Amino acid sequence: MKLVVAYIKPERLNPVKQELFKRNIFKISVTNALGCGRQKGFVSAYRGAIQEVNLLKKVRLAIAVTDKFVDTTIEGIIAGARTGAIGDGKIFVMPMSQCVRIRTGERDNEAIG
Amino acid sequence: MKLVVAYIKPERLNPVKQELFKRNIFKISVTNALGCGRQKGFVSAYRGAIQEVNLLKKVRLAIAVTDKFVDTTIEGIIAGARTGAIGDGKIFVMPMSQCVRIRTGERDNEAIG
Amino acid sequence: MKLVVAYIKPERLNPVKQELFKRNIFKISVTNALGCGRQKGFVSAYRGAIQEVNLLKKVRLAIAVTDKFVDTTIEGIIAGARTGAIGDGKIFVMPMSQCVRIRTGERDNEAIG
Amino acid sequence: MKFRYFTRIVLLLTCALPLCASDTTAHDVAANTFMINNLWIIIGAMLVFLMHLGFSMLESGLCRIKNCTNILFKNTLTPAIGFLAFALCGFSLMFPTESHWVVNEVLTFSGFGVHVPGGDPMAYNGTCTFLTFFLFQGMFAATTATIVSGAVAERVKLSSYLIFTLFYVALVYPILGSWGWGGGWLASLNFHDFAGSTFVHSIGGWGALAGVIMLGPRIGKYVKGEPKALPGHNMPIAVIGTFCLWLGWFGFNGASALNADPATISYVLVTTMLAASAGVIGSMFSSLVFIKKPDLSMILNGCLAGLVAITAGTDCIGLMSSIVVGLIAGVIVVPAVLVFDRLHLDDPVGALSVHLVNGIWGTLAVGIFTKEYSFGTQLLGVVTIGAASFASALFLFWAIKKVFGLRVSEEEEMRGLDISEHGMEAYPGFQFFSNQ
Amino acid sequence: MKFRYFTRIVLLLTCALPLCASDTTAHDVAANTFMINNLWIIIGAMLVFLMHLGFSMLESGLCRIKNCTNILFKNTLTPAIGFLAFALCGFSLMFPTESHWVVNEVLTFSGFGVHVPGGDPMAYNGTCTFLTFFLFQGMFAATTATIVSGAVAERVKLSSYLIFTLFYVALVYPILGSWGWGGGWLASLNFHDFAGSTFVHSIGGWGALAGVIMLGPRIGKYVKGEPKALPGHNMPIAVIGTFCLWLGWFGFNGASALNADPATISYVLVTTMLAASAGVIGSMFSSLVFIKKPDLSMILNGCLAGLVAITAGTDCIGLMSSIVVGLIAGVIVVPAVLVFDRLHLDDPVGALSVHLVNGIWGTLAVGIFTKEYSFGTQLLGVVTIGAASFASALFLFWAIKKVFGLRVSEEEEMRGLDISEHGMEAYPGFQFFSNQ
Amino acid sequence: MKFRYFTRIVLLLTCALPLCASDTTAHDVAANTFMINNLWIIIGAMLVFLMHLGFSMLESGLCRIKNCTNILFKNTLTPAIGFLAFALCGFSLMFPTESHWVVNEVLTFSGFGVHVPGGDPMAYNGTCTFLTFFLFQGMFAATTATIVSGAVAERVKLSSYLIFTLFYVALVYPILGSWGWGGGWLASLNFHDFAGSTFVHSIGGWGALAGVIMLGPRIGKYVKGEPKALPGHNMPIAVIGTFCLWLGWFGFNGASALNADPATISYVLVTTMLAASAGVIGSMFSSLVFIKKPDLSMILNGCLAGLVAITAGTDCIGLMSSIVVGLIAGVIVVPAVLVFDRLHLDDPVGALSVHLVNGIWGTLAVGIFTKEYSFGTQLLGVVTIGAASFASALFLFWAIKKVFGLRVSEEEEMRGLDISEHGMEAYPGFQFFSNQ
Ligand SMILES: Nc1ncnc2c1ncn2[C@@H]1O[C@H](COP(=O)(O)OP(=O)(O)O)[C@@H](O)[C@H]1O
Ligand SMILES: Nc1ncnc2c1ncn2[C@@H]1O[C@H](COP(=O)(O)OP(=O)(O)O)[C@@H](O)[C@H]1O
Ligand SMILES: Nc1ncnc2c1ncn2[C@@H]1O[C@H](COP(=O)(O)OP(=O)(O)O)[C@@H](O)[C@H]1O
Repeated sequence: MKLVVAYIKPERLNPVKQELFKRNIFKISVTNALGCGRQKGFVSAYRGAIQEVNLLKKVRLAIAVTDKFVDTTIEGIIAGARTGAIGDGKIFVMPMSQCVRIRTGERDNEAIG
Repeated sequence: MKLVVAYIKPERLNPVKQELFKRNIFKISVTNALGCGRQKGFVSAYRGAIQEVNLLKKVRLAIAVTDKFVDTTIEGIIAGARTGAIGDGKIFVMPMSQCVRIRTGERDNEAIG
Repeated sequence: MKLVVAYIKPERLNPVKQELFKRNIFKISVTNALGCGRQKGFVSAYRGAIQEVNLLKKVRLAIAVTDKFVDTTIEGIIAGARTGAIGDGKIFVMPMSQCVRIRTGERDNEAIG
Repeated sequence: MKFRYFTRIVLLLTCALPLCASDTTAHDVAANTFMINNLWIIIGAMLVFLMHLGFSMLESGLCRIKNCTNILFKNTLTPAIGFLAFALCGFSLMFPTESHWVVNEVLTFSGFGVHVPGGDPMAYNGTCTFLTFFLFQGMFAATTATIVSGAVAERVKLSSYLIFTLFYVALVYPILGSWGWGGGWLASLNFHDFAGSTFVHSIGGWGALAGVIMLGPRIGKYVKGEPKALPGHNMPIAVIGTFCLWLGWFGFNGASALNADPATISYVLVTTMLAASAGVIGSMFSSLVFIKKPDLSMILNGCLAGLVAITAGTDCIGLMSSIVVGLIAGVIVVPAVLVFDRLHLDDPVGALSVHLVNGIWGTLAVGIFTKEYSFGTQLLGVVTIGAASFASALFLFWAIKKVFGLRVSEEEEMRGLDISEHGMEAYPGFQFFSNQ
Repeated sequence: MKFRYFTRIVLLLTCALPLCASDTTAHDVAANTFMINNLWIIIGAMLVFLMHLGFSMLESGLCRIKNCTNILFKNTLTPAIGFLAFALCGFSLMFPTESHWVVNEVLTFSGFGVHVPGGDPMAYNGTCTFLTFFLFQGMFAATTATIVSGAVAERVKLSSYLIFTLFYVALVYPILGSWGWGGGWLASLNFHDFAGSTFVHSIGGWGALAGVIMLGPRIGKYVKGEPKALPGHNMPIAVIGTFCLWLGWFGFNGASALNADPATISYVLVTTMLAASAGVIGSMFSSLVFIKKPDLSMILNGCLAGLVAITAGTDCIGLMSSIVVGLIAGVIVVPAVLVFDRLHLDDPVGALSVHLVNGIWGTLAVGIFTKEYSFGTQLLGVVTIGAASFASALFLFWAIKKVFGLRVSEEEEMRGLDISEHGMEAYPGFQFFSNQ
Repeated sequence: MKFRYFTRIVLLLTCALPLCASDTTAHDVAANTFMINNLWIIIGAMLVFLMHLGFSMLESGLCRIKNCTNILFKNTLTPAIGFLAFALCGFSLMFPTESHWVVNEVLTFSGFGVHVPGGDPMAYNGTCTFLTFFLFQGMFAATTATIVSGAVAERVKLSSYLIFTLFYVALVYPILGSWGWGGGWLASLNFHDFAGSTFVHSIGGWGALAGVIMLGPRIGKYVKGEPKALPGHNMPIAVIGTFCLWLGWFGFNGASALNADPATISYVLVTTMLAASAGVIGSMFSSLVFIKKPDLSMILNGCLAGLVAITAGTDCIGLMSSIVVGLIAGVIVVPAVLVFDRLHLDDPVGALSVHLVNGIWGTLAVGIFTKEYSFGTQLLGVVTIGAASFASALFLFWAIKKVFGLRVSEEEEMRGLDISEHGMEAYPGFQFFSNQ
């Protein structure tokens, strides 16, 4: 099993969700995040004083999937999140050793979906 | 070492904390999250217009533990979070290769607790 | 590749960012978090009633790096975050099996930086 | 039709001037006095209206995010229901027409609906038209229900609260009010409650107490008997609320003179301002002593405590004494909050400590700080009005509980009334921790 | 120079007193009446000013976080631009000097700038000084533009909106207003719009409709033809806004009498309060029926709907009828919102349903509920003013679109106008989900 | 005791009417004039009170989340402490009883506590009762301290600020005020400051400057000499604050006439409104020029700048000139903010640029735009009052620093004053980034 984590642009969340739904991936967890990357942020001003905004608003997705779903998931995320502009974000895939459904106590493959 | 990550219902946070404390697990990190799963959300309305709320409020726990504590941790989370209703959440266990305490620079088993 | 996750004190975020920048680590994702650890929180009061604040404000950093950068990253975080007081936080390093840049579809080492 | 109006009025005036007979003039002078008095009472009514905004903000600010929309909804409906209920029924239960009583000095009723007496508008009571008086009284009436609203917040069913409001404003408040302000038996005994420490604030406070008892505390408020903090979610709006109340009180007390006599209204406004200021200071020190820190919500309560306390005697308590009255009110509001909390009477906004405790204190203070009014009579008023309003409120809540239920389900309460009663959030888009 | 003033005035007074000739006295009595009337209109002007705070809060509360600063900016500028534009041009287009018309009863103009007529201040219109009248009218004028502001929010370019405001307040509102309040042809036909259901609210509402049509809906509002919810981000400030409007309306309607006659102003305030209360109640039930839940934003709209509707006939509609007028206004505002939504007329705050629909309803209600005014004339006024204001607004928006563009770019809209137009956030530090 | 009152008054009136002697009538006419004047000043006092809500919201909105409760606490205490301090000591230092001076035209004192002069209330100053005057002045006094509050926010110790307020309002403001409004030497020189550009705003502004200098900038404000942005956390409440101040200013300026003379008060309100509007417009353009974007917080400052500037000459500056005065005020407020920032004078809310700079500009503008008052005298007033208030404030802050310390510890400042001084948050439950 893998945990697929992605940082994407906030306004791409809905398209990503739709693309994942199309691919039968319905279970997602989402967190608010800020990111700093190649897209280096901008210098703003408030009352004339400099304000370096180098943490841009992002959204973090976490999706636990069985190994064979990893590629579909990545593909779905890319399909929804890619705009081609800098700052589209990253996907990180991490090994996961256990998965438990709290409600039933089911484990691993039974619990993941 | 493992990182135990759990997405639970927000109102179960306090019970979970208590169950973990009982089991001598005192160190937890918590993040606000939204989740979508089998509990498919609801269709609400604002001024008569449709509002599909399919991201429900959840809380994300992250608990780093040594391997032998993994089961106790899972059990504690389940004890606190289970209501039996859909949406109780999931627990994901991920391998962790290092752990460092920033204050002292201690590593791994010394740092984790 | 590894995902370095750190929970630090919010006011140390800027120093940490600077220390990482010095070490040529520019890509970071940040999330708001609450933590409970040795720094056991405090008992406050509102209108005379007890309010146990045992979840303190923390910030969660996630930095994906190639294996050889792991130590530099840890060192940078420590340089920026250490105050010597309890509650400075923890660093967790997790194995990462894939990394994808959404914009280009590049993978792994090409995608990480 | 603005501009056209003028010409007519100019004509009227120019016609009127040449007459100049001193009879006419004397009448015109009286008409001017009447206009000024009337204007001040109109202004007072608008200021009392502002208090509804004050209550809305104070109460929603001191409750949790998840119930904020619900409180706003209740507080927007309260003046609407309150005013209509008072207009269509309450007024006629409160103010006897031509001194006619059904039961002498205890019960009056002159029918449902608004009945504007005919004839010269100046004849009604000499300082304002019937409708001005009606407007002012209607604004007052609705405040009584609002006081209850804060105390029962975060767990009461919307519909049940609205039904309670309807009956409390249409029946209980006016009948009890008629005993004093309608010229009933308490007035005959020389009971003095200038602007409503008893008739508005205590009646509201007793209603609140009944509600708190019948509902029980919010889930999570008492854990193993210990009171826990459930902090209010928005301090700036709580402060907006307090300032609106403070400002509105100048109309509440000032226009209760029912005339704009310079000596009276300036006296009333100064004592009001002194007592409120002293209440703030008193509660700051009290907060430092009792809870070891300067709690903002406590000085907001302290300010209101001072205002409630001076309300009964704002026209007759000495200037220095008004500082004392306010100071004491501010000092006692803090331990009062703590005591109610220890008694497991869960009152999210401190309505009991502010309106009930200080409504009583203020009414008694008239007996203590003035010569004209006896402490005994003041106490009698406190006790009888208290007993009657508490009993009525208990009965109302009991009846509503039987018929409709009073409290939302545990699940709804945990989820918050905003989602469960209204299907909407107060701050969509904002992120907050929702584990409380 | 405070204290010094007194002595002079005291001298003046003590000089004046001994004369005591009844001529002098009669004049003084009239001067007092004048002072009171003038004072009430001044108070009215201040209350109308408060409505600008009301609109700011209601509109920003009912929009999304990312456009909040922008709305606040527009609403702070609106009274400033509106008042100056009206002062320097509009006033002279609205109120003929010495009944002088350029085109009889259709167009008047007496030059740019503020021209204070000389002579006795009491001569201007008998109840207030020229400048008091001017202040009151200036405050009114700016509200018309504010109505548009809410409907076009979240997508209109700041500069384009400001230019629209400038022309609408400097030209359209005053010319149309002169037909009624300036004593023009509608006034001659006995068209009755006491405080502006038509002249303020409908003109504003038609402007809003033109804006909504020219701009199109917000991105994401209609997905495959289905209206989607884009919830307002801050309910407490929306409630603050509504209460400020409600309170301000007492001045809007009350001081439109242009005198402080006790019978008139108390009547006006009571009908205003009754209609607003009934609007709240009506919209609550309507909301329960049409959208199956008690929607807070709907009862805020309902309250304002009742107020808009009573505005035309607040002086002449019966007390019970005013409840009916308000109730109907509250009931129809909810389906009106739904219908506009189905028509893909995207109006974030419900300005069309409140000001346009109920401006029309209120004007017609005068013809229905009173004997003095004919339904036909009322309808004629609604149609002609409607056609003229809608056409002018369409033309204005069209011209601005040609020259400057009306709408921000898609990217700017997605990012939010706060960042893209102002480079700042409304709530720095707060975390919110920004995927809407 | 409402209803009972009537009957008595009706009796009084009906007794009074038949007399009809023209002596009596003349007296009654004067009594009516007195009532109206008194009423307007009462209204003015309430409007000035509203400014305290304005300051609370503006200041808390323009500061960071972590200090919000603290600012609200300070601003709730300020009117309380200010009013009591002025009542018990300041008033008697400001207004000489029967023109009695301790040091001629420089220092007066008639004892601690409130001493209501006996005799005919109309005898005190001919337009209002002693207590009305007292109330109005008391409300004014407290605003001076509030101005300081904003400038020293986010780092000053609560207790030290409160002590400063106490002395500034009890001693400094009244003594300096007596030179002008008490009829002292500046008044004798025909120095003109109608409603307080100098006596309120400059005195407050100089106090703020002293505070800013003694405290130093907030941590993180200047990094390597460069000013950094520490954005205010809540724009809607900053706008609420500004509108409350704007509205309150109509009372501040209007009732400073100390009578309700229609010509005077309408003139004052119109110039006030024109200058505020022009200030908004001026600062918008200035903001576009100097900082290349329409900054909301700058137009809020611009609005207040226009208001501060017109305050001195609101009764005598021409209508068109008042637009110019406001426009210039709005234009200069933006570079003023930038200059203070470059000078490392850290003023979170722009109090120096608004109150100090424009208090001076407004006072001088009287000398420029009118014939009656000389520029030289105006300048003399600016300089002497400036020197005296700045020196006193510096001394006060220095003394408090010695005895109690002025500033919270670095750790407390980083954590935020809400937690460290009050142990509570302003928005419990909301999530925000707390790394600033
Ligand atoms: N190595 C990394 N570790 C953690 N987060 C990253 C990393 N690289 C990118 N991110 C996240 O992805 C976001 C987009 O990355 P960025 O470099 O700006 O764009 P792109 O991937 O299109 O070049 C960042 O804001 C950050 O949140
Ligand atoms: N595969 C998954 N990946 C990420 N998060 C998940 C996954 N499955 C469940 N979750 C999280 O757990 C929450 C509860 O899951 P849900 O399927 O609704 O209930 P249950 O586990 O009781 O069937 C979801 O809202 C989501 O936050
Ligand atoms: N085992 C753990 N699992 C998850 N988070 C942890 C763990 N240990 C520490 N943390 C995080 O680190 C923060 C600081 O830890 P704490 O024990 O208080 O200080 P220190 O590491 O200096 O002893 C905690 O608030 C929590 O967010």
